[in-house]
Amino acid sequence: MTAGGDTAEGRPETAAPAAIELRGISKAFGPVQANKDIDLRVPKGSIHGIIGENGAGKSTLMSILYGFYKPDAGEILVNGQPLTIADSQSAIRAGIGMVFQHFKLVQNFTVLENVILGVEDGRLLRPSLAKARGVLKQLAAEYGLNVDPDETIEELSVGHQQRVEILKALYRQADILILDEPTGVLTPAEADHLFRILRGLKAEGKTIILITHKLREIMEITDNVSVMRRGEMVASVRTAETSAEQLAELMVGRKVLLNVAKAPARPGAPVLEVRELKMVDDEGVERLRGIGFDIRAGEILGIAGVSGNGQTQLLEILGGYPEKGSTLSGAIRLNGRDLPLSGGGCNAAERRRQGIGHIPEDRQVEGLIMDFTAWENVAFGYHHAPEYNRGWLMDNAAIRDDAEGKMERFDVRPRDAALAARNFSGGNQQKIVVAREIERNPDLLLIGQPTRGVDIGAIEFIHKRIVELRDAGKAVLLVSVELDEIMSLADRILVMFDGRIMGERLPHQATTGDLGCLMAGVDPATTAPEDAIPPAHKHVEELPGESA
Amino acid sequence: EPALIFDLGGKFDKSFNEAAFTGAQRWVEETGGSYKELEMQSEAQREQALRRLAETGANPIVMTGFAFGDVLNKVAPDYPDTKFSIIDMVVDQPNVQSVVFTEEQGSYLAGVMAAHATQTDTVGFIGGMDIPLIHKFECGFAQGFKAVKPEGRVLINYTGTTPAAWNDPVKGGELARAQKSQGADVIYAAAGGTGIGVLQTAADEGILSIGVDSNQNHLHPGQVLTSMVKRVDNAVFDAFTAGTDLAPGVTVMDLAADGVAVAIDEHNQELVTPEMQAAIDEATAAITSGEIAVHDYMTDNTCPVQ
Amino acid sequence: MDFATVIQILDSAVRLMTPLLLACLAGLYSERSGVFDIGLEGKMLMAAFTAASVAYATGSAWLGLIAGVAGSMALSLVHGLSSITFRGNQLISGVAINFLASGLTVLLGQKIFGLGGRTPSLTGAGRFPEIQLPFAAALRDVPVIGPIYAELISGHTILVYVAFLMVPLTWWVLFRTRFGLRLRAVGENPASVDTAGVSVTRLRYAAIAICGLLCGLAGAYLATGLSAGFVKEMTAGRGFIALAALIFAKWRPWSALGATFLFGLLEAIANRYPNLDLGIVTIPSMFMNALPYILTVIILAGFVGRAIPPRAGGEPYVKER
Amino acid sequence: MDKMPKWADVILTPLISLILAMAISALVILAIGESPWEALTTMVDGALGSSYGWGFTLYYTTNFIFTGLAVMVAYHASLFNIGGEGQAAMGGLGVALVLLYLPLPHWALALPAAMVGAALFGAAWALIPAWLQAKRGSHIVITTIMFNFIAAAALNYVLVNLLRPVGSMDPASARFPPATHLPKLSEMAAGIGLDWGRNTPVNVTFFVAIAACLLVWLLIWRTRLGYEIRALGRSEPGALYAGINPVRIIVIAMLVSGGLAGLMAINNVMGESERLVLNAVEGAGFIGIAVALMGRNHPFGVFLAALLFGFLYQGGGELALWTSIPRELIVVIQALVILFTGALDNMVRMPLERIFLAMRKRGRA
Ligand SMILES: Nc1ncnc2c1ncn2[C@@H]1O[C@H](COP(=O)(O)OP(=O)(O)OP(=O)(O)O)[C@@H](O)[C@H]1O
Ligand SMILES: Nc1ncnc2c1ncn2[C@@H]1O[C@H](COP(=O)(O)OP(=O)(O)OP(=O)(O)O)[C@@H](O)[C@H]1O
Ligand SMILES: [Mg+2]
Ligand SMILES: [Mg+2]
Repeated sequence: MTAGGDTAEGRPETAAPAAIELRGISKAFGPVQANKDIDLRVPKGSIHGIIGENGAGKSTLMSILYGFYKPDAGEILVNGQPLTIADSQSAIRAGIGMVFQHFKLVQNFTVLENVILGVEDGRLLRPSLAKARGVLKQLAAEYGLNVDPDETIEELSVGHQQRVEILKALYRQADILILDEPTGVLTPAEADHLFRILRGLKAEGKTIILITHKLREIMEITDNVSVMRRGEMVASVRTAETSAEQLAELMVGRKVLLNVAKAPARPGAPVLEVRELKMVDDEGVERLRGIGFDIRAGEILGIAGVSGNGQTQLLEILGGYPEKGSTLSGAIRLNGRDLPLSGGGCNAAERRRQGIGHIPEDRQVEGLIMDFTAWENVAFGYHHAPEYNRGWLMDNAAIRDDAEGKMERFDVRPRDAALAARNFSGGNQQKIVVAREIERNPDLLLIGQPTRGVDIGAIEFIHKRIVELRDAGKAVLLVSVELDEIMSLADRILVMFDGRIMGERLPHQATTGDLGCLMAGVDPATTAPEDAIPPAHKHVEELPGESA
Repeated sequence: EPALIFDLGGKFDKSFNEAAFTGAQRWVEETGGSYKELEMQSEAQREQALRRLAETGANPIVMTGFAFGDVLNKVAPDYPDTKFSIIDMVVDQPNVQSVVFTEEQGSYLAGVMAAHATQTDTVGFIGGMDIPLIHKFECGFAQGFKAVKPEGRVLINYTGTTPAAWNDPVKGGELARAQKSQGADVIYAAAGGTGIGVLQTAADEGILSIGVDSNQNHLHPGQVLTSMVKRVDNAVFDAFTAGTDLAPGVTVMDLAADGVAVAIDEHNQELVTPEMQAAIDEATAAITSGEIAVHDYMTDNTCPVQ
Repeated sequence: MDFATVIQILDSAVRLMTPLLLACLAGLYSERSGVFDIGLEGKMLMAAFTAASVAYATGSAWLGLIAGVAGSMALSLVHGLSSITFRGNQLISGVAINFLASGLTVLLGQKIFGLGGRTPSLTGAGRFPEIQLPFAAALRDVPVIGPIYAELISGHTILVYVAFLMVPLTWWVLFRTRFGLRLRAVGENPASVDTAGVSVTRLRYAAIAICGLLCGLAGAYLATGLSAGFVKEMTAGRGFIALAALIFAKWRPWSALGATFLFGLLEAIANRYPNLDLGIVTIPSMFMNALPYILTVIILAGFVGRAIPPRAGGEPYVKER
Repeated sequence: MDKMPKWADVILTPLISLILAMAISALVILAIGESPWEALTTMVDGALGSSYGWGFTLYYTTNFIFTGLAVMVAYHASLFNIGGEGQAAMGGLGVALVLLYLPLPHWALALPAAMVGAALFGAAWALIPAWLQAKRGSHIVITTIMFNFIAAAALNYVLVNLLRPVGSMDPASARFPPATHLPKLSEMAAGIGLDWGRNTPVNVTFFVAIAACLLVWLLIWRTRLGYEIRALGRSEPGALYAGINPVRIIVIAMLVSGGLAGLMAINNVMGESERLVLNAVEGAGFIGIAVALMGRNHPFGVFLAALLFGFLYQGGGELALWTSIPRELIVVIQALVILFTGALDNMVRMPLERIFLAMRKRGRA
C-alpha cells in the first residue's frame, strides 16, 4: 500500500465522493511500463499536485484520465461513479478538461476557432463562433483570462497560448481541470497570475490537478500532493504536512542536495566578448536588439529569461548556426579574435574547431540523432576529428572505445554504446550530450537548459561537472529558464527580455522577485516598487529554502 | 509452323500490330493452320524472343516494327535455315525478307481525298508521338492535298514526345477541336489510341476524319472520309502462306502492290463523290506509273511542301 | 489573335482544366486532412476505366459515373488503409496505387473486352451530352456577350458545371462548416482534434472518401464526357499536373481554380499553336509539349512564394510510439 | 528497448508482406481465369530454371540494383527521389555521347569513360531538383516527377533530331563501335569453358553493380559524408547544430543518387542494346523505389530485393510471352509488392510486435 492510501483514508474528505478516483491503473507502451497499478484520490474542490522525475509517468496517467490513452488495466471513478473513458469526448462529457504539457492548438487557427473545435453547436460555424465570442468575453471578465479571440495562435505568446488552452477547458464546462507542467514556459509574474486563476477556480468548487517539477509551486498552491517514481505512485500526502526536501527525497529515492556547493569564482581574461549583437529573422522580426556582454575564463555567466526572448537565437548565433534567412550585425570575439557572423566561416563545425562547445537547448531535436547509436552520437559534431577517422573512412572502433569511456565516466545507464539514443531515458540522453561536450574541454561552453526535464539525481551530477569545468579555467554561458538553477550555478546573472539585456545581478544579491520583474520586462530599479512587484510576489519570497 | 512477334505497343494497338494480327487470323481461317505469337515486354527481350522462336523451329518468323531491325541483323545469321520477315525496316541478310510500306503514297491519296472533301480549304493532321515515321505520313498527306489545293492550309499537331502520346484520346479530341476552330473540316489522325479520340471528336463536331493503318471507317459510319490502310495484314498473310519458301530481299508494299490504299467501303461510299473517285484513280495511276514521285520524308528528313 | 480565337482557346482550356480541377480539389480534401496523395493519377485512371466499362455495359453514363466513383473510392480505401490505419508511408502507397491502376485497368479490360485494355466506344446515352444552356442559341449573335455565353459558358457536359460548382462549395465546406474546421485542424495538428474528442481516423477517412469521389468524377469525365471510352493510360499524367496545381494553389480552393485554369490554358495554347512563332524564335512543338512540366518546375521554384503544406501532412498520426 | 528483434524487422516483416502480396496476386490471376500455380511455375521456370533464365534475371537485377541504390542514398538524406527514370534516361544519353564521339579502342577503356558519362548526366539531371529542394523548398517528389517527363521529351528531341542516322526509321542512335562492346557473362563463362547463359544480356556491369553495393555501403556507413547524410536525413536541426551544411548534403546526396541511377545505362544501353533507343529505362527507375524500400535501405537488402524484382520481371515476361496472361499482370504484381512491403508493412509489423512482446513477457514471467 502506498503512503497515499494511509493519509487519504484518515482525511475527512473521504466522506464525500472524490472528484476523481483512480484504482489500479496500468499502462505500457510496448516494453515501457509507463504506469504500474496506480491509485489516486482527488477530493472535490481541491488542488492536487503531482510530482515525479522525467518519465515517471505523470503525463501518461493524466492522459489516461483524459481519454487520450487507453489504460491496460484499472478503473476510473468520477464523482464516485465508475466511468469508462473511451476517448476524450467522454472525458469532456464527464467534466474533465486538460491543458497538455505540449499545447494541442492549431497554430494557424484563431483563438475562437481553437476554442470551439470539437464542441461546435450544429453543422455551421457562424452561430458557434458568435456564441463562443460571448462566452469568452464573460470568462475573461470572470477570471482575468484576456486574449483577443480573433488573433491566430502563432501570433500569441506562450503564456497567452496557455490561456487559450484553459479557456478551451472552461468553455467545455470542465469541473475538473488538469494542468500538465503549466509554468515551465511562464515568467514568475505570469505564473502568479495563473495561480490566482487557479485559486479562483478552486473557490468556485472546481477540482484541479497540477503536474509540475517545481517543488516551490507545489508548496505554494496545492492542498495535497502525490509523488510518482518509475511508473508507480510512491506517496500521497497533505502539502501542509510535508516539505520540499522530503518531496525531493520521495521523488528520487534518496537524499538530494538542492544546492550546488561551489567555491567562489576566480575569473581570468575575457574569453567571449559580445558587442551590439542584433538579429532580424526572415520574417523581419527583430529577435536580438543589441546584446553585449563578456565572459571571462573561470566564470559561469547565467542568462535568465522566459523562453522566447532571444536566448535561443543567441545560443544559435554563438554556436555558429544562425536561423536561415536572418540578418546579423555586431561583433563576437573569442579569445580576442573576431568570429564571422555569416558566410562560409560561420558554421557550427568551425566554431567547434575554435574551441566552443555547445550543449543545446533541445537534446532530442538538436543534440542527438535519436536513431543513431550512442557511440555514433558521441562523435556527433566532432565526426571530422582526426582521432575518429582513419584516412577516408571513419574509425568506428575508436569512436566506440571513446564512447564507452565517456559513458563510464558519466555514468550513463544502460552502459550499452550500441543502443540507439532514443532508447535511453531523458536524463541519460542528456548525460551523453554533456559528456561529449564537456570532455572536449572547450574554452567556452554554451549550455542551454542543461537540466530541462532531467531528474534531480542527474541534475546534481551535471551541475557538478559544469562547476568543475569552470574551476579548470574555462568560460561557461548558461541559459536556463529555471531561476533556481541560474541562481545556484551562475557567478553573474544577466536577464534577457524581448531581445535585450534587462539587467545584471550577482546571485547572492538577487531575489527571485527582482529577477522575475526583469524577466517580465520591468526594471525594479527604475520603476516605483509598488507598481513593479505584483502582489503575489511577496508570497513567493516567503517560501523557505528555495531562493537563497 | 509460322510465328508472329508483336512490338511493344502490343497486339491491340489499333495500328500495325493489330493489322498484323488480323492478317494472321485470316490465314488461320483460310488454311486452318496454327501459329505462335509473342508480345514484346521489354527491349532486352527482342533477341530472346527471336532466338527462342527460332530454336523451337518456328519458320517463318514475322515481326512488326523497325525496332527489331538491329537485333535481327545480329540473330539472323545464327539461324540460316530459318526465314525471317520484318515489317517496316530493311535488314540485309540472306534469310530475311524486309517488307516496307510506302505510307507516303497512301497518305498522298488521303490528302487528295481530303482536298476534294474540304469546303474550307483547310485540313488537319494529328500525329501521335513526334517521331520521323509519323512525319512520313504527314508529308505524304500534305503533298496530296497541295497537289489539288495549292493554296489550301494543312494544320499540323503532334500529341506529345513520350509513348503516352499514343494513348491520349482526350488530347486527341482537343487537338481536333482546335483544328476545327481554325477551319479544318477534314482531319487525318496517325496517332494510335489518340486517334480514337480524334475520330470521335470529328464525328461529334460534324466534320470528317481519316483513319490510319487498319480500316477505321466503321467506327463512325458516314463520318470517316476514309482510312489510309497499310496492308500489314497482307504482308503477314503472304509471309505465312509462303511459309519456308519465303523469298528473301526487300519487298516494297506500295500502291501498285496494294500495300497501301485508301479504304472505300459501305461506310464511306456516300462521301466519295465521282470527281473525288476520279481524282483518286488519276493519282493512283500517276503514282504507279512513276509520273508522280511522292517524296519520302525519311530519306532526307525534309518535306517539299509546308 | 481575334476575339473568336480567344473564345475558342478559352473554351478548350475549360474542357482541359475540368479533370485537373476535379483532381486538384480531390487532392485538396485529402491533403488538407494531412494525407498526401500522389495516387490521384491512378484513381482517375481506375475511375475512367470502371466508368467506361459500366457505361458501355448498361448504356447509361450515369451508371458509369457511379461505377467510376466506386472504382476510385476503392483505391482511396486502399490508400486509407495504408496511410491512416496502418500508418504507412503515404508517398509509397500513392506510387503503388498508380502502378496498381495502370496494371489492373488493362488486365481487367483485356479480360472483359479483349481489346487490349480498351473499352468499346461509347455511343448515345453512354456518354454525357453537352448541355445547351437556355437562350444560348438566341443570344449567340449578341456581340461579345453572345459568343461568351453561347460558346464558352454553354455547351459543356454536366460534369464541367459540377467541377466549377465544386470550387465555391469546397470553399464553403472548408471555411464555413464544422466539418471543414475539423478537417483543416486535423491536417494541421491532429492531436488538437483528438484531444477535442473527435476521431482523427474518421475525419481522415472522410476526407479520403471525398477525394475518391472527386477523382471518380474526374475519371468519369475523361472517359464518358471528353472522350467516348477508355484507352489504357488515358490519364496521361494529368494526376501529377493536378498535384502540381494543388501546390501552386497553396491548398486553397479558389487558387486551385486559377492554377488549373492556367494549366488548361497552357495546353490549349500549345494545341492551337504547336510551333509558337515568337517573331525572333520559333518554339518547336516538342518543347511546347513539355511546357506544362517545365512551367510546373519553374512555378515550384518559388516564383509564386513558398507553398507551406498542411503541417501534419504526410505524417501518420501516431499516438503511442 | 526495441519491440522486436532486428532480424524479425529486417527479414520476417518483408517476407510475410511479400507472401501477402503474392497471395493477392494469385487471386488476381484467378480472377482473370488463369491458374496461379501454372503462372508461378512458368515464372520460376522461366526466370530461375535455366542458366538462360538466370542470364536475364541477373540482367534486370543489375538495372534494379542501380536504381534501388539511387533511391536508397537519397532516402538516407530523407529525400524521396522519384526521378530515377529520368536520371537513368539521361545517363543513357551520357553513355551514347561518350561512346559515339570518343575514339575508345577497347571496352576496358570505354567502360570507365562511359561510367563517367552516365554518372555525370544522371547526376546533372538530379541537380536541379536537388538545388530547388535545398534552396527553395520545392518538393522534390513533384520536381523529380516533372523531370522524368522533361527527360523523355528532351531525349526524344535529341534522338530524333541529333543522334539518329539519316534515313533510319528508328528514333535511336547509331550503333556503338564494336570495340566498346562489353563482354557478356556468357562469353566470360565460355572463356573458362563453361556453357552458361548463352545469348543473355547480362554482362560485366553486373560486377560493377555489386561493387556499387559495396561502395554505397562504405559511403553510407563508413565515411564522414555518409554520416552527415544520415544525420541530416534524421534531423535537420541536429545537422545544423553539428555543423553539417544541409544545402551541401542535399545536393551531394542527390548527385550521388542521380549518378547511380545514371549508371544503370552502362547495363542497358552499353551492355545490352549497344545503342541508345527511346524508352530504354522501361520503368526501372520506378522499380528502384520498391527495391530500396524492400531492401530496408541497406545495400545488401537492395541486392536481394533487386534479385526479387529481376525474377519478377523475367518470370513475368516469360509468363506474358508464353501464356495468354497479359503483361500488365507484372505491373499489378509489382504494385502489390510495393504496396505490401512499402506502405502496408505495419499491417504485418504491428501484430508481429505484439507477438514478440507477449513472448518476451512470457519469457520473463
Ligand atoms: N506515446 C508514447 N509512446 C511510447 N512511450 C511513451 C509515450 N508517452 C510516454 N511514453 C513513455 O512512457 C514513460 C512515461 O512518460 P510520461 O510522459 O508519462 O512521463 P512524465 O512523468 O510526464 O515525464 P515528464 O516529466 O518528462 O513530463 C516514459 O518512459 C516515456 O518515454
Ligand atoms: N535490409 C537488410 N537486408 C538484409 N540484411 C541486412 C539488412 N540490413 C542490415 N542487414 C544485415 O545486418 C548487418 C548489419 O548491418 P549494418 O551495417 O546496418 O549494421 P550496423 O549496426 O550499422 O553496423 P556497424 O555498427 O558496423 O555500422 C549487415 O551485415 C547485413 O547483413
Ligand atoms: Mg510529462
Ligand atoms: Mg551500419
